[in-house]
Amino acid sequence: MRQISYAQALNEAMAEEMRKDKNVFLMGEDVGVMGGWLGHTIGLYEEFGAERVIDTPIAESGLANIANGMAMAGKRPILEIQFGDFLGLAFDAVGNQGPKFRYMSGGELKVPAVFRSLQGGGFGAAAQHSQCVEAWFMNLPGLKIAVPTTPYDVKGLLKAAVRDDDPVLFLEHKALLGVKGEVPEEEYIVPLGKAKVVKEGKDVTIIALQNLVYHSIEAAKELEEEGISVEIIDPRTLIPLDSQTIFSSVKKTGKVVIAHEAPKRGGVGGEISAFITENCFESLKAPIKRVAALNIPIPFGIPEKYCLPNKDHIVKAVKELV
Amino acid sequence: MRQISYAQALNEAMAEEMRKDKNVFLMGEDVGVMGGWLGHTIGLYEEFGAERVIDTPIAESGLANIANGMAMAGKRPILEIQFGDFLGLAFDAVGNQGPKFRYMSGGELKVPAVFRSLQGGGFGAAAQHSQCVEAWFMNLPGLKIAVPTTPYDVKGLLKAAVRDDDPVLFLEHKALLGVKGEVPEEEYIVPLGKAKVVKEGKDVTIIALQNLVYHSIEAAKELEEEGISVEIIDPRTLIPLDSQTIFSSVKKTGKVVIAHEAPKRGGVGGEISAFITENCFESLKAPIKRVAALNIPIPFGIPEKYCLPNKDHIVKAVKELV
Amino acid sequence: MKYSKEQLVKMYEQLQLSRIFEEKLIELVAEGSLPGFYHLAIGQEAVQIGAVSAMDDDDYLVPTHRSHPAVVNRLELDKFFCELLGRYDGYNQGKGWEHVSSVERKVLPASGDLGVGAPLAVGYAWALKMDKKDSVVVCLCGDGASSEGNVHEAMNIAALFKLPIVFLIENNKWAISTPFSKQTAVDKLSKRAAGYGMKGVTIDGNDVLTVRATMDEAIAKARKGEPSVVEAVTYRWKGHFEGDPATYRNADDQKEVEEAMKNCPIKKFKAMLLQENVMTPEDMEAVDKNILQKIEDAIVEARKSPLPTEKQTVDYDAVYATNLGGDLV
Amino acid sequence: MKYSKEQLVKMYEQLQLSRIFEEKLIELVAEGSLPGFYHLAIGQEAVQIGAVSAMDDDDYLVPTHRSHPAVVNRLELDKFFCELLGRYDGYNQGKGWEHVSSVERKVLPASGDLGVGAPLAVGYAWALKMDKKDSVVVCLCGDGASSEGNVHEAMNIAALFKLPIVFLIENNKWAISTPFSKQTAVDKLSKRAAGYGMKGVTIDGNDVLTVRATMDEAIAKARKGEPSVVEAVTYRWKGHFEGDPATYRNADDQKEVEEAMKNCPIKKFKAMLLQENVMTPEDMEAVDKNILQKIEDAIVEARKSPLPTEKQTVDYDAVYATNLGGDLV
Ligand SMILES: Cc1ncc(C[n+]2csc(CCOP(=O)(O)OP(=O)(O)O)c2C)c(N)n1
Ligand SMILES: Cc1ncc(C[n+]2csc(CCOP(=O)(O)OP(=O)(O)O)c2C)c(N)n1
Ligand SMILES: [Mg+2]
Ligand SMILES: [Mg+2]
Repeated sequence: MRQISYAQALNEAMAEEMRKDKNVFLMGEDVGVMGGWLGHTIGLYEEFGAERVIDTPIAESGLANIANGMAMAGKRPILEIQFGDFLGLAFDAVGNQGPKFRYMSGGELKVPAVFRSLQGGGFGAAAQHSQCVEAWFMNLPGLKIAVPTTPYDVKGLLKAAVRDDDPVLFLEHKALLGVKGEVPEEEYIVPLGKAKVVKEGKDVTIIALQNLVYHSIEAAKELEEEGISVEIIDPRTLIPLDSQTIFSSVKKTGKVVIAHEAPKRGGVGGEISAFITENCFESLKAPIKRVAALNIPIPFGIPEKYCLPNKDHIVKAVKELV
Repeated sequence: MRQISYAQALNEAMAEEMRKDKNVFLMGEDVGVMGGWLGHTIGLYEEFGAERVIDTPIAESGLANIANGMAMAGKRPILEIQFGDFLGLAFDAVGNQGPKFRYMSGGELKVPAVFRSLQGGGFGAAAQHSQCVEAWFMNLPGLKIAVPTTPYDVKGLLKAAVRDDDPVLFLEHKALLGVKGEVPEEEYIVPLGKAKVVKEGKDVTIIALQNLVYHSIEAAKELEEEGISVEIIDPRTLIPLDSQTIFSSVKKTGKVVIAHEAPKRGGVGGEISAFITENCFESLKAPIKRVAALNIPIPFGIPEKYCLPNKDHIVKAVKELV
Repeated sequence: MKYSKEQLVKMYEQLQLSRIFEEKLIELVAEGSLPGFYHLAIGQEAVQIGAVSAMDDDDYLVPTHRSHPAVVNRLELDKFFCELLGRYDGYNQGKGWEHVSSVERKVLPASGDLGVGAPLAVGYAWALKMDKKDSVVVCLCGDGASSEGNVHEAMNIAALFKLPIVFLIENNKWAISTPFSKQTAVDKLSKRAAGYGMKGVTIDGNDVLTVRATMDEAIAKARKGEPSVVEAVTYRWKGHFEGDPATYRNADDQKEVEEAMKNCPIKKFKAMLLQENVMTPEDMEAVDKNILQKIEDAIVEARKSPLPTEKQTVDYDAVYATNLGGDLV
Repeated sequence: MKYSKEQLVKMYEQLQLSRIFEEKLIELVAEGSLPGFYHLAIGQEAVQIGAVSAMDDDDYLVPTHRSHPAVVNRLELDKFFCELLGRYDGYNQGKGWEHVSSVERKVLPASGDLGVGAPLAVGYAWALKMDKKDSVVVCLCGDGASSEGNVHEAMNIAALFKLPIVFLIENNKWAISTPFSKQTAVDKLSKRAAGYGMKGVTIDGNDVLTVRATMDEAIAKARKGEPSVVEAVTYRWKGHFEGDPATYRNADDQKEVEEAMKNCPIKKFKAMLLQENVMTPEDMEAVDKNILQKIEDAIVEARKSPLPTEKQTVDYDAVYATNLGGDLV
């Protein structure tokens, strides 16, 4: 099968959905003429024009509320927030407005907006340009959250998100933009709410998000050499969370490591761990470990590595369990 | 000892700290002439004047950033955000700016600002005026979070927060304003980071926040009649979290219920549960249960009760464990 | 006179519906029938009636928390009462309350957060423009709320993209306990408009015909892609919500209140209608009686509707339009 | 001439320090020594030098991401280079980078989020006023960032509370790929000021003496509690950051760039200084040489400093001022 990058897959998803449905369009800072600040929207402006690939002023909160308003009116806007970190400015709009309109209208309104953003570290870009922010939005009913890992998934999930009638926070990881993977030419979607078993195994379950999936694959190789068989699960979406797939793996292995790049305290690892304990307690043979960033702001430059989790942390956590 | 209300205790804490340190002052919407929209700041304007009890325009984000700037300049502002829900508008300022300046300055700057807000349900005030929002801010390094339950604690913790040199998010529960309790005349503080054993017991540990502490006390009475002995712990602050007190209770009982008013998914119950599992796995005799709001926006009016947790839910959860 | 007899009578009816409706709310609050907070616009009716009477049926309204006059004139009375009483047969199954909305009636929801309405309205207006619809959005906004960053971002973008929207700032001189003088140093909020390259005007919000004429023009311009800001100056007679004793108002403020009450927009309009022989006192009485009757009937009707049950409340189809199952853990 | 020879020479030095410093950054980026992104103000120096030369030592600067000219003239060169190189002996232990700050030097931090600097600066100015200090805060802000809600909220509050602050909007006509015409429909950003009851002026930002004179006056007024907005119009010669090929600029834009480069603020100022016999070519050469030498020395010095170790990075005392122990779980 052809191999394309995460960035290309993302781009294709938007292009295909825009071709298919004239109500779909893209807006955000520098998404148009420039083709995105990391080149990930290149070609869309040329194909769809300034009315459907809209360069906006710098106004995250206003724009996210605008997207809600557009969606309410029947449009399916994809709003790009340039860095995940800036979602803090749009927190109310993304978390507290869009997701509540439907319920507060007694089910009359719907808000099919997608809030895309590039999150994560790996560029040494310091505390306000490097964060993974999914956990900020986990306690807000009405929202859905996707955290795609592979080119295949980013394409399929984004298409699903665009077609979904609810607001979806769609967090891409910027360190993955260049990663290549198999993506079919044919149309497909990846439904929201279905986890992926990245690799089967029997001794320990690793539930990993985004670039920690890649670290986990490396860790698994190393562990396998020592005879430890690891199963890796990528939830792909956090709301809804595919508890079936997670629970059945936990029931098999009885041992769990959860790995994400956001800080450990308050990260989604807590929710996933609690959920497993609540539902699979009898199967657990060891404490659930979390591998995550330290609870400090992300340092600038090279020292970033002292803060963020990597393969070695995963290997260590797994070894502590077996 | 004299009994005063939560609102009065809160008020006294501010008055005392303002008398003690001229750098302390209060600002926010309607905190001055009106004495707070729920009367909780009455008398402060009269005593300290318009320069230290400042009625502001309606601008949560700007104000929270302003408080950061003031704090950096050596002031100790207490900024009131009228409803906890509106902290979404100030999310960036409270979570992503104030807490990071110190680290990003290499330890040169400090930001001793207190962001006070009244959160929670009980008034039937619907999805955007009733939320408990502590979990929104749990994944942000550099911030401290207090969630006082009693008149004694709200006073002692607020005084500690004002004297703390870091930004503190101080979330009062509005349904507790009228609750009375013992508060000494003499000066005292309640240090951040020390949980309180509300009630000792031996069969099950309930870790509860704010008004769920009161529900837990009621539940404990009922359970005691059936011979179930319950220990209740109020963490009082979430960052730092007093793991010692929690862990030693868990080691004693081996059974845990965590209760908070915010929605279950993504609530701080997840973090606390994961933390316990990680550290006290050997002691756990049963799954950790979470009692919390449903994952729906809070309904308007009377039906609010179908969404929020109460004593009965706690009783039920405990019984499932023993 | 610029307006036909029919139009003038209509405005009278709309003003009186607003006033009588809110007076009824006061009664209902007093007797304990209404849960929650009710923010009355008594004394400010000319602003919103000037606006709604200028709007086409296909134009959209974005209200605030103090928009009964506009909203009650766009909605069906009984379904609106149901909503305020939290009943399941309300426009929003009793879940909307003061945040009531109705797509059919082109009333969009009032967010619980001040200032949010402005960008929401801009988004809606933008969608209308994309669809080449001829509709305009009229976005209400308080003087206090105009300090919010969202309003700035919204106005700038509306002007930049030439969207069909009118920002109607209802300056009632108060934001809860905070007088206008403590909200901003500018004398006229309409001056903000120039900072975005839009037109802005400040008008007497207690004269319904002035508001109407201004809104006629602003809406017509908006329809052609020229958004603008209209600041209508009025006064909040009562407390922030019904039941607020407004003790934060000092003696000078009280004098202002009295002045404002003398300057009642409805009284003024009535006098004009009588003087110009548009209506007789008997006509008016008949209108008023009819309105009161309708309101009372609607309340009786609304009271028959049940509160939402637990099942209707915990309804994931009302939370998610694409319900992917479970409680979306 | 309004300014003394000494003052004029100082401005020349400041302009040249800015230019030569940034040219050195280009070299360092090219050779791969500098991590991260560097936003150059080459061609815009007159704006910030006009401002910093007008500031007292006790006045505070709130920079943005494109503020090397202002910042390099307030900081010690070697400690600044350390910071940009991410070394532990930098102003902020290498943790600040382009967000460098120094309380001693009265340079406040530039947030990673656009627009945040405005309310931060307002808060600082308010604290200064409370303490009855005589200092003023000069808050830099880009044309693009001025669309942010935080800027609106900040300006309104500054004007309302009569705070000692000048908002200096550096309009370089671009925000990354977005030209000014796509950010707002207003022609002059200074028109925003009137919406808050403040004074606002738009000036030629390529003429350092115009900026200086305007800032002299604005700062003097701010010191008396009259905040204002100064928009200085200039042009961004280069890409958004060093290395950005700026392919989003079309042929017309390129022409604008060329025009702007012809209109170099330093060249202009030099010509004036020569013509008015303030400096000779030899004087200038000596100044330039001296600056270059200092920069090179500073780089050598900075390179001797180590990167932060793991322990220095994971330092909870640098996270919390009241460190309550552990990792504050
Ligand atoms: C973001 C936000 N901040 C604060 C509030 C609380 N609040 C509700 S109404 C109000 C005053 C609004 O004043 P104004 O905009 O002038 O409208 P008015 O009440 O005068 O109609 C305030 C502060 C809110 N609902 N949302
Ligand atoms: C809140 C926020 N949104 C977006 C960005 C990304 N960003 C960095 S600089 C920039 C353009 C800023 O333009 P302007 O304010 O004109 O400053 P200039 O770069 O021209 O100096 C953008 C969009 C950011 N840092 N913060
Ligand atoms: Mg008002
Ligand atoms: Mg610019």
